[in-house]
Amino acid sequence: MERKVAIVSHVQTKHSSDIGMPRERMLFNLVKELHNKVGITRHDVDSYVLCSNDFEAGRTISTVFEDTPVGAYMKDETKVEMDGIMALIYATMRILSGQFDTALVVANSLGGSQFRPFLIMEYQLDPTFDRQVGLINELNAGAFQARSYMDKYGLDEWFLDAISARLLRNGAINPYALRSKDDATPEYVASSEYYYEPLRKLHCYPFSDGACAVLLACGEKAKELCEKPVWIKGFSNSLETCRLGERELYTSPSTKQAAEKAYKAAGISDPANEIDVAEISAKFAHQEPIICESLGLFPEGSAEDVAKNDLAEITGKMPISPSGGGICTYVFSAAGLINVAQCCQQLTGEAGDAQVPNAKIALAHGQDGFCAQHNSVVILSSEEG
Amino acid sequence: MVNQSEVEFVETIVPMDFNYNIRAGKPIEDYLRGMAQKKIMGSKCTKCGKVVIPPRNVCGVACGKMEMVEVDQTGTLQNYTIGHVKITKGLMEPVEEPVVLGMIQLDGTNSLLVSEIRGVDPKQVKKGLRVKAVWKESPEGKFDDLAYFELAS
Amino acid sequence: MAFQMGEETRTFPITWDVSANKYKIESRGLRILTEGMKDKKIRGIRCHECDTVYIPGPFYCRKCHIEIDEVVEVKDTGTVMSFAVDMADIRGNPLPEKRISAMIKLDDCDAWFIGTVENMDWKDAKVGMRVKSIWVDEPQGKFSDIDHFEPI
Amino acid sequence: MRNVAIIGVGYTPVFVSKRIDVSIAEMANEAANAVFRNTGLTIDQIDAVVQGNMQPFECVNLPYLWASEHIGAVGKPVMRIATGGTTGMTTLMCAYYHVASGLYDVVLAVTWEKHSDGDAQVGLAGIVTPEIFTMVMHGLDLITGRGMGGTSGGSTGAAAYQALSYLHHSGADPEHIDKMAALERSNAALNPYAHLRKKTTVEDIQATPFISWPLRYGHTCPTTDGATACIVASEEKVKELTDGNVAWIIGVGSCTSDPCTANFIEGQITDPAEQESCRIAAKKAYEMAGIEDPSKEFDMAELYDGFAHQSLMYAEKLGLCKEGEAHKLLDKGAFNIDGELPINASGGVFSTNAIGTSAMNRPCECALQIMGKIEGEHKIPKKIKKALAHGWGGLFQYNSVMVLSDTPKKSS
Repeated sequence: MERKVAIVSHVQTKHSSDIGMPRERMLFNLVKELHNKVGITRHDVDSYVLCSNDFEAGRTISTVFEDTPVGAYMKDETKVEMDGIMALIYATMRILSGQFDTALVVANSLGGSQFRPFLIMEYQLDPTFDRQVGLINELNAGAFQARSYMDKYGLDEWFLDAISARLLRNGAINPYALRSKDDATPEYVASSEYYYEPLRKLHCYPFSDGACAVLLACGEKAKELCEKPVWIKGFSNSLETCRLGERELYTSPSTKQAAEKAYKAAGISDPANEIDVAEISAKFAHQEPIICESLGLFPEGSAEDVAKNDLAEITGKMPISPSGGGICTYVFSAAGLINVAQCCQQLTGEAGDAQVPNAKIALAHGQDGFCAQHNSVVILSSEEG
Repeated sequence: MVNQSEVEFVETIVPMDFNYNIRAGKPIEDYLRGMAQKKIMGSKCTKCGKVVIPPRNVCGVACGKMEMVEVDQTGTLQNYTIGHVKITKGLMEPVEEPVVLGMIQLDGTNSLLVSEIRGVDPKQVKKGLRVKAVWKESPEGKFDDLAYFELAS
Repeated sequence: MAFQMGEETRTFPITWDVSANKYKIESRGLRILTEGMKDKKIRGIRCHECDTVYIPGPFYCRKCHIEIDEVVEVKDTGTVMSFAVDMADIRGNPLPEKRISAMIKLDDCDAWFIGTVENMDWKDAKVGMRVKSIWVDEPQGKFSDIDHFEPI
Repeated sequence: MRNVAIIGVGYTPVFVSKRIDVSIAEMANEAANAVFRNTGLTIDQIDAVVQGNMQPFECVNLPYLWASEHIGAVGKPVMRIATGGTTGMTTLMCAYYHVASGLYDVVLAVTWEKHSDGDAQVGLAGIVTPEIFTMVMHGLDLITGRGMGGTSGGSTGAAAYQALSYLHHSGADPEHIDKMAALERSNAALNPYAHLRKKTTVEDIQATPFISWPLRYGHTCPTTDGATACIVASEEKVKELTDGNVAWIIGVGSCTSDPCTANFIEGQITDPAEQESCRIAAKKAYEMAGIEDPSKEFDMAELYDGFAHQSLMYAEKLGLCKEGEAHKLLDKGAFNIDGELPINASGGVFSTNAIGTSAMNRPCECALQIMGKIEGEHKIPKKIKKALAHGWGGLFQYNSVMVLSDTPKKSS
């Protein structure tokens, strides 16, 4: 990369199961908050990359009424219809090309109050087979994935409870989180009801309303606009087949492929030691170890050890999702971008009680599809390097 | 920030749904014709030899063309879950009796087929069980002609 | 290079359940407009920065990107900025009656509203012609309180 | 800035109203195969894949998750773009930025739409359904359309306002729309990848009924099933993988205004025929491409015209001629395939509209003309050095512009 790209600022809503306002108002407020924080107006932004989903919005071309509230009137604008982290990746490429100096990435969803996320997921199935057969849904697919991991490494359900408990406790110190419990224990999680065994209610993501905006700029511009830019050091993404029956669900080859490229770009050779904190988009408790292991942050099949030794705690050796992750908040279309925002807080020392001491390099992850079919990885650093 | 209570909005419901007719394509058409004859059709890659269900005409762009093959109706349970809920039109509701769903590797195939497993106590379900297909009495060339799987004796 | 289409394959019905959505629509501008119509008044919102008057009033000005809330009353006469004469439905089936539906810019505002223009031959309709609102006798605070527009 | 070129284009074998034989993913596969056949490349040489379509037309959410297997994207970086009518061009632009960023060298873009799997009118109505129902809650009479706040004629009705406003400001007559329509349909008759392929006269167009005066049934585009694939590459890879006969993307620009039709709730303040966002997008693309006088420098243009008047309107907005001049040039025959500035030699969106592909087929047609690889008799007889492609969409608010050339820009 000849040019450098950094995150100038980021804002997110207080995520909620019902944010109590129309989408346009939510976006307008969000972007105005960012403008005020940085001290700019909409005219200081060259390019807008939006991210939302037509089926969640219940509207063909979900962005037709989103452009003007985010300030894109008479501006360059485009939409990535995937997880929000992909919009950040696209915006970064646009700046790298040299054509734009600044880009605002905005992702949002009213999946908590306006629509039914399970239905959004049903629409993702192969309409000529799985959607017709009608047996697969997001929860039982997740259960298959959890079972696959347990069978592969001979684990019982305890590690799921432990992961959810840790995340719920983390959620309690994240002011933006939707679900949280400051004294959550594995036993507490295990007392929630089963959906599809081995998955219980508290192993699954809650439906969230919310939005996130991230302002990117080329290096020089970023330094002008803020004191502590967060540098984008590397990113990539990859995809697996949509056929659940043809995937090794206990692992995530697409995450591995994406991570390899992102690490290479960022000059990371030993991720477990070099990365200080990671925000993982896990919609279910078991996805966290599957993704972390494919990222090379933990050894394969180590979920139980990680939990027993508190390795993934904020104070642990490899803090994972200090924000509470997908178990506390999962904003469809924006989850990955929110992870980026959370990482930025860590790198600029603004994470409050969730602060990982001396965090310098962070990893944000985003996913799409059943059982994390598509995975994206972004490496961020507090140092320009 | 605007105070949430100051925001005035209406909640609008659109009292209609939009209907579509998705074209099946040849491999799925053949799969359903197979169903009518109580056959399970998969496709086999002419290059790498992989046999998969649901059938398709290409094994990814990188590999070969696929041809239709009939596959065995007996297989091994490789993965399972016990459902205490069901999801209808995106809404979750409890089920009266737990449902066993399995991912079955039919003999000779390289993919797993998701199906309901009946006639087995949920507590006894485990990986490696041998199961066989059970058909509706008069198949009509529909997906649910293959009704469920049961333990193979 | 004639292309031979393959054998027909079946179709599956699927649905986009838009009825499952609970759309949240900002409604202050709509309320101000329709409430005013009860008294045969048309009210919009003005941007205090650029003076654009919107009807129905949004909560923000999209040019200035600021919050706006100044309620203003506009006239019920206006100018036809463009129009169309509906003659057939979207699939080409003729409508029983031709209908002039016009984009009308009411005096003192910047917003274009679609309204039906009656009491004139469609062949005489022109961009730029002046029209006035014809109200129903007993307005109820609804869009239908203006029955139609007529040329002045 | 890195130079980027289109090195190959692949279409589905036909663009027709109903592909009864294949599924959506299989149709996308046909286009991917075609581009590999045409370029001699294999999927292994592709670094990343960008996909685009308008998902509510087929009711498959994030269809890249399903279709990627059919276009060889598994195991590769994938991006999905959706921006309404401009989706095709913004998808290609995304592929362009993949390469221009310096991160990728060879990128495949695939777009598709299979309208027969759904109902295009439903898909379009889906843009503003909640707003319409909110209006109904406030007393709008949806059946008679009388009074204030009426709705009429779906997208044709909305386009009719635009058409009339354009006619009023330009001084063109409704007959000029007939003439443009006949020209484009006749061009389409020469293009094997066009959908409506019938040589058409002005009289044929005038024999069709008016839907919303001034627009006739014969002024509207069809709904089409089809897919398009395109490969873009960096300058180094062009040297390595091709004989150098490629089409360079030397300028890109896109812009959005506000919804200038059917903005029932927030109030519509923009003339749908104003299209300021088109001027801004064009200005950006021209600056980047070093175009000083667009009315002289282009050898052809492919404009996005869902309705026949839009070719004339956008020719003016894009600066191909002065305001109010397009219909005069049309009368002089300048827009004919053998004219000074052939417009929509392919027959345009007006003759073939698989929406996701429509805005990508514009630059693809330009590229094929530049490379001299046009299959069919719509080949423009002169050498094409610079070509202009345009895309339009949303509630009349999105515009995207791409400038293509037979030579790369001098590296800066």
